[in-house]
Amino acid sequence: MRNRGMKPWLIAMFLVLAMFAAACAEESTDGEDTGDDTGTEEEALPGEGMTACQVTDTGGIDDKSFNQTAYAGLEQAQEELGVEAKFLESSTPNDFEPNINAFIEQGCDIIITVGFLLGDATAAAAEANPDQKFAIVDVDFFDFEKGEDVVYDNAKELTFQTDQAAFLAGYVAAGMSETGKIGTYGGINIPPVSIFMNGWLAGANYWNETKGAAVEVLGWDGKDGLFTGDFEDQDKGRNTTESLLDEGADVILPVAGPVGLGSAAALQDAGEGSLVWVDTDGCVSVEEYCDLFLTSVMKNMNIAVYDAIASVVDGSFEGGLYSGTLENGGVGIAPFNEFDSQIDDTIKTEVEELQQKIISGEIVVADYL
Amino acid sequence: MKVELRGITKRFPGVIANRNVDLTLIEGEVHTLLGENGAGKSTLMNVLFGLYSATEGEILIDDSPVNFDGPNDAIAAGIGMVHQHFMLVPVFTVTENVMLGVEPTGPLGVLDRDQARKRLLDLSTKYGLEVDPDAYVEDLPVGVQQRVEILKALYRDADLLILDEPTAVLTPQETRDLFEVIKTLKASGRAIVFISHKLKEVLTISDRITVLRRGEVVGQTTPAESDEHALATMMVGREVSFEVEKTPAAPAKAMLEVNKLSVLDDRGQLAVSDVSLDVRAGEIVAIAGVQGNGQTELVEAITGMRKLAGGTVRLDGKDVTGQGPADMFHHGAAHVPEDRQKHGMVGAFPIKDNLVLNSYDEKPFASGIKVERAAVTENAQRLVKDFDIRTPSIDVHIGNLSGGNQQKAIVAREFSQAEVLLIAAQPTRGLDVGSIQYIHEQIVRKRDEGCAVLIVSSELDEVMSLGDRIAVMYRGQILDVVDRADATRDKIGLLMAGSRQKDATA
Amino acid sequence: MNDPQNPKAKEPPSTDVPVEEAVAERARAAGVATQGLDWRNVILVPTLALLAGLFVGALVMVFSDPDTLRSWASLGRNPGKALSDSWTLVYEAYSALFKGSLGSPRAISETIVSATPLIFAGLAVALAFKAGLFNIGAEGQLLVGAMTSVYAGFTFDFLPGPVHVTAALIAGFLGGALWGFIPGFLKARTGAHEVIVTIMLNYIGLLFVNFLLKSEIFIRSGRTDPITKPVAESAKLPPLLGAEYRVNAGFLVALAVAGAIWWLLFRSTVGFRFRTVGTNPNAALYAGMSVGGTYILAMVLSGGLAGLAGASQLLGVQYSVFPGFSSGYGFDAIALALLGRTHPGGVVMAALLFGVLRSGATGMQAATSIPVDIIVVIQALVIVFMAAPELVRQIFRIRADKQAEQDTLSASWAT
Amino acid sequence: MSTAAAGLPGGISQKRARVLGLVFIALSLGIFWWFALGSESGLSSTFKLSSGNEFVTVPDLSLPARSTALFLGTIAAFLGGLQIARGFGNKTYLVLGAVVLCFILAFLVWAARDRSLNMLGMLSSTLLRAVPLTLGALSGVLCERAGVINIAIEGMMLTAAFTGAIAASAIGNLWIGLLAGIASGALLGLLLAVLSIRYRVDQIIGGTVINIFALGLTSYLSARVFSSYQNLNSPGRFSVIEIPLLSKIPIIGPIFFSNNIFIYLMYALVAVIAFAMFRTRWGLRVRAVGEHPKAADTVGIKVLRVRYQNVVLGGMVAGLAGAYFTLGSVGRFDENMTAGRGFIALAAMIFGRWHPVGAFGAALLFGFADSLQNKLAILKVPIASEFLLMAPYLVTIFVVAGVVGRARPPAADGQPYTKE
Repeated sequence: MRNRGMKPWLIAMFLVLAMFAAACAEESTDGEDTGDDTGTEEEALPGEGMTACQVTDTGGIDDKSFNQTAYAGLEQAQEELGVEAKFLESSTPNDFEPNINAFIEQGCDIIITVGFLLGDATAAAAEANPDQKFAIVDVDFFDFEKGEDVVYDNAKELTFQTDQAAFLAGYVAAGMSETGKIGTYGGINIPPVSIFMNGWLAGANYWNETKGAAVEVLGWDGKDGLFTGDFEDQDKGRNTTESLLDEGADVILPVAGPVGLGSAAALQDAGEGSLVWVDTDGCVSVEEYCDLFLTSVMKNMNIAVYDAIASVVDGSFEGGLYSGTLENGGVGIAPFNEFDSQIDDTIKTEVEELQQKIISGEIVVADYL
Repeated sequence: MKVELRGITKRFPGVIANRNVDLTLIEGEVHTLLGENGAGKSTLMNVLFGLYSATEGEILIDDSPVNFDGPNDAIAAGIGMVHQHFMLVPVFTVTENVMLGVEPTGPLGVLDRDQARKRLLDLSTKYGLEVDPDAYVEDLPVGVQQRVEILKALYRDADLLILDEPTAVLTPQETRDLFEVIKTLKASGRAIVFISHKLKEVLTISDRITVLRRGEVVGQTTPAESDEHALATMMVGREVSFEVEKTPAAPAKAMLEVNKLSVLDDRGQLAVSDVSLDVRAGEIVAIAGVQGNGQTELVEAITGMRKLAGGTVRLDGKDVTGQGPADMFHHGAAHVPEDRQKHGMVGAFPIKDNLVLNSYDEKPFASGIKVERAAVTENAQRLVKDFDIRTPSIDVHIGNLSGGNQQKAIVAREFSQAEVLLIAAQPTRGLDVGSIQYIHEQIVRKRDEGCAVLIVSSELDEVMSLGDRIAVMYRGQILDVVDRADATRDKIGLLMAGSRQKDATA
Repeated sequence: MNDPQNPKAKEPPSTDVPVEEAVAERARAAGVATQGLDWRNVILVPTLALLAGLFVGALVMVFSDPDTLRSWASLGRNPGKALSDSWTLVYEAYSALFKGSLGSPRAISETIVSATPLIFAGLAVALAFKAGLFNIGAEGQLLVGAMTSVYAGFTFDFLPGPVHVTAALIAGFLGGALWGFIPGFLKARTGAHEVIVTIMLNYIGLLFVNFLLKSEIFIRSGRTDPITKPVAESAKLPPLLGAEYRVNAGFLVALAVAGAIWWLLFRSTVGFRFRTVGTNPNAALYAGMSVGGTYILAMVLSGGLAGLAGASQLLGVQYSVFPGFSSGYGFDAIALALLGRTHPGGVVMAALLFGVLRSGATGMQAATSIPVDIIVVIQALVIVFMAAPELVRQIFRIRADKQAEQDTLSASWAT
Repeated sequence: MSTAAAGLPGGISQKRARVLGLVFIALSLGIFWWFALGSESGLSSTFKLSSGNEFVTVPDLSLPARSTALFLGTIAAFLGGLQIARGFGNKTYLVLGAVVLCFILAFLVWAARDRSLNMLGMLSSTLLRAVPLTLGALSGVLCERAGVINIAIEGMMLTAAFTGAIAASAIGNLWIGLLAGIASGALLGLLLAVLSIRYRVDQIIGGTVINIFALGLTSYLSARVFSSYQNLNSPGRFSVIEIPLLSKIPIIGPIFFSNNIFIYLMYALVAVIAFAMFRTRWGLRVRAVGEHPKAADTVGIKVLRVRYQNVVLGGMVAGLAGAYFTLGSVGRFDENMTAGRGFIALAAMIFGRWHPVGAFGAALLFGFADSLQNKLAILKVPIASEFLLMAPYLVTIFVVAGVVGRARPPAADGQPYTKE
């Protein structure tokens, strides 16, 4: 009896293990040629021996969007500069501070914290460790109590005027909408999210103003709107998107990292509508849904992050604000890819013109909210 | 059909329940297993029914050995058992209960209720076991539930029917009805095993009697060759006197006055209606009655464990209606509960804590919210000595003691605290004769100290030997209160069956 | 519970005596077994459970590491390599884990910081356990407690330091207590099963807090994302080793509270009542204890302790509440209560152990890139082994102890 | 309750009936106050009822907001009055449903005033939201009817979502993924069964452990595996199957018959389990085991085997529910993606009184609350979505507290069975 009782439990345990082992082992043969080629070139790269470390927000490193784009910058630096890239995932906001501290202990040359929510933790760490270099994505340090901007010499603030690019996308979407309704939703109502939605709304408004049309934006009114509450629950993204489709929106901008994949699934099943992806060109990061992407509002974090690392490598690092704009290529819209043929040339030209007008300051996004 | 048990021994970890038991059961015969609580009767029958497997020995049916791997095999071999605690699913109908396990089915395992219902009705008519096949079991009175149990066995074509203490829950009238059914079954060629410790019943119904003591067969006899006294001696193993030595009562003023008390049971039905009763200092009032006639609810209501639906309770002249157990305790009332494991003790606590279970927050055991551990220990040492509780230490968990010693511990706690009133419900249930005698002595001693004592018992013998006055409960009412001097077994028995005094004397 | 058909009701079984005699026999065999601390029960089983957990955790690590798997795949060619690779992987991971949690003053400080809210939360669950209640709602109680605490923390800033901290802690206690009161009250009055009610209240609490986070009262000025105003300086728990380390006075409060709970449970009449109600509510009723009242009090205290967990985290570490403030402390708490055998001392030890795992896991991931979630796996395994001591005994072939008392909590949902 | 009369069985339910009647009146007043007075007169609410794909296109339904609300409020008030005056006996719950429906409809009319609302879309999204809840609740029904409490539904779903995704991606076949998901659910079911039956671990603790274990393991493995092998997390999804003809029926078609395989499996399972549980030998025995295991044992039913079998079956159904997330809904696994729906499923099971059909109904109600909150944000209704999301949890508390009538679980639910 004694030993017989053990069996089902052990079998269960081992079956689980075996299953995963099988799944992983099988893939590991595929992955071999891509995974193992570091260190083949022996030529010394400038960043050899340095480490660049990324702390993610709660979305995970493989979110096809936010964290992943930033990490692409690290990987590029690893490849081109020879620095070692590392990352720590934060599963909850309570992990931010320990994760940053763990990297400080590890002696990282630069710590890149990705996300607005890491702002407080990064500011505290930057203040406490003046010798440690930081770069933070999406945060412009600001002291609300004193009402003044804050700058740390050891922290680079990488921000992006994504509303400029979203403005263009909103304009195109308004032009492409057949129902006269376009939609958007966000993960959490925080500035780096709502700035997309502002641009989207402003672009549609601009379309209405110049064309005398009445395209309605569902899910965002310039202050509040539709939010899923996190950057994780894709099923909720799907649900939200279905609601938008039901109410007639046919071009949708999800600003919620991987949650947007739920939108793609919803659209695919519904067989209607199109999406505008964010952060990176959707046709590159989520190829399988390329036929759904009208375009993407690109927030080139990878470039900014790479530049920050490069500046550490060549010693030119300095703290302060970097703002990605249409002008400096920090933001932009992706090619229309599979939709290219469906879009009127007039719209394409208008977008070109708009882009120039925004760069020149003739059009200010906020004016059209 | 002939069933033989040969050399059956059943061991549980650390204890032998049956030792080398031989038993032969033949058709057309009522074979009684007689023995004290714990003599191993039920265990033996559970072995025969396939619920336990015997450690040693074999079972033969019609001279060929069989091996039962579970009740299924026993049922298939034609053995049916009516358990002491009914094995019926309360939320199922009678039909569903009867067919459970041997369901007639159509394609895909779909139940054929009609077929089962028809067969059930046939059996019910044939043996005079009247039931409504579509009633839910939980709505049926116990007597009818027992009929369902018997039908369940018959439905499975049982040739051998084991009835485990079937009369414990029946009134004398219902018992007579049951005996009629048993006779019919016997006449139809079935073998019956009748388990009991009630000597009179045994002598009435049996064809053959086997007596078990401490797991062993100590004798076999027939009603013709034996009598109550001989059976009792065989059962206990020595001369027993059922008489409790006591002097005539010297009742003083009424300590407990219950007036027009009504109580609901757990299902919201009226379990006690309009009961009035008083118990005087220095006397023992015994409440007799078949269990389930509201005694439990009555005691729980008096001791404050159950809400009253109406009426008043006065203790030592004070109105204590609606007060909780703690208040009753403060007024000097003590209570030995009916179910000691459920209510009387916390099995996982050491003896010393159990001995202050209801006085833990009183001086000297507590000051403020601090427990005075020295006082608790001192109290335990004293009580263990005074009441002869056999335990290696006062730190042993009470759950590890034998039933008799557990009951002694509860008696010790309550008797040492009773000042005005002592209530003891089924004080000797499940105990061996030695413990029974000891507890009876203590009860009488308490009376002689001037305490008012209220006993509830479904054992007629106990009621007769302890009570100075005997109150009989039937269907939630007290039919009559009889002085011991005027009480006879017949009179009390008839009252227990619900006949009023005037009918009884007629 | 009064259903006569209920097999759990401890009516005298039909086979009364054999069982009783068996019990008596066992008592005799046990000799003078005491209620005191049986070392086998208190130390050995948890230790073995932990070892078993770490071992299975190691297996999971080995079988999910692509490189090690490859060497296992070529086991035939080079059997030694598979084993040595596995050993290296596990050794590196666990040594990074322990270095990350105990290897430096900062690491130790972080370990204590992680352990502090766990002590409170573990005590919360353990206390309820003792009264026979399974409080799965520590998570929600913690959040609500954090909310009330943060409110006190940024509102009563006119109070002097020590008073303000105390007030904020008490506010946290009260908030959690309020959230604990609801299931206690419902259980006492209607018999609603506390497991269901507390699970539901976790979600209600979370949603309610999310709502409050966006409200005018709580939201930090200038922010649109849900985050509360920070607590005032005077409400912060003072650091123990200077501002450089995060370890703060919350730890001392936790130890003191653990001591107080121990006294309450084992030396006071309140604890006697809790334990009686917890092991045999029928006997408690018979002995004149108010069972319902005890449920309410136990849940209020339990919720309060969970609230303190939130308050200590808030006032000592985070200083404001935001979504995701409580990251599964409530579930850890269940593990802690089991691992600590529902004894306050055990809970403190277990919380420190979990603190080691939690804070070390970050270092482990940074050094070996093994994801931190492995510690959740280990924790779950440890509870499995703790909850099924028989399993541990079978694996390690040790004798059962004689007077084990098994808490049984699962009764029907609606009784 | 000091007199015997008040305590009589009839008295209690009569009192409850009165209270319920008052609740109805209160709801009707709510309708008048918020929804009728809250709608400016002259506005109308438009409900879209067609997807344009049916035989006949149903025209949009346009209702005058205020008078519709007044009408619905009057019905609710009338029913409330009747309830107080004479009660509805065993039809009380139907009436309760009707009043709640009036309230919800009035609310929708108010919310959609001067706007349009795609009713069809909302109903079909309700059904979709209900899929994992229903399947999870069925898992609970299977286990608890046999007397084993299963609060590990959440963990089983999460694990199955993960295994389904990884197996379907690795092998490139969705059906294999589905089977793998079901198998992993069965495995965890077996684990729960072994813990609670063999080792007699408290069932709630056992379930909690499985939940923690599943969350930890899937998070760990997804972080470990998916970060380096992203192609292992792209299983694809089951596509929509339109049932010929049926899917073309107006209103009903697009809601019920134009969905993916999971919905149809859900219909089938609800029907099959309901039938099997109450009409077959298997069901009778399972229920006997859950109500009175000892009685079942004495008639030769293998109690432990039935429990093992049912818990494993329950695990499989929970596994199906989990696979829905990755293979039916989004086509990708993410940490903790079940997000507590296993617990709502548990609530649905209780709300549905341990009956498959009841559980389905409850799941629909919860799904409705879920899909409604998105609509409200789009319609810019000034009600915090948090409160809407709370509704299922609050309802569950009311149910277990017996406010809406006491649910009665299987008598032996949660109790280990030993044969001595």
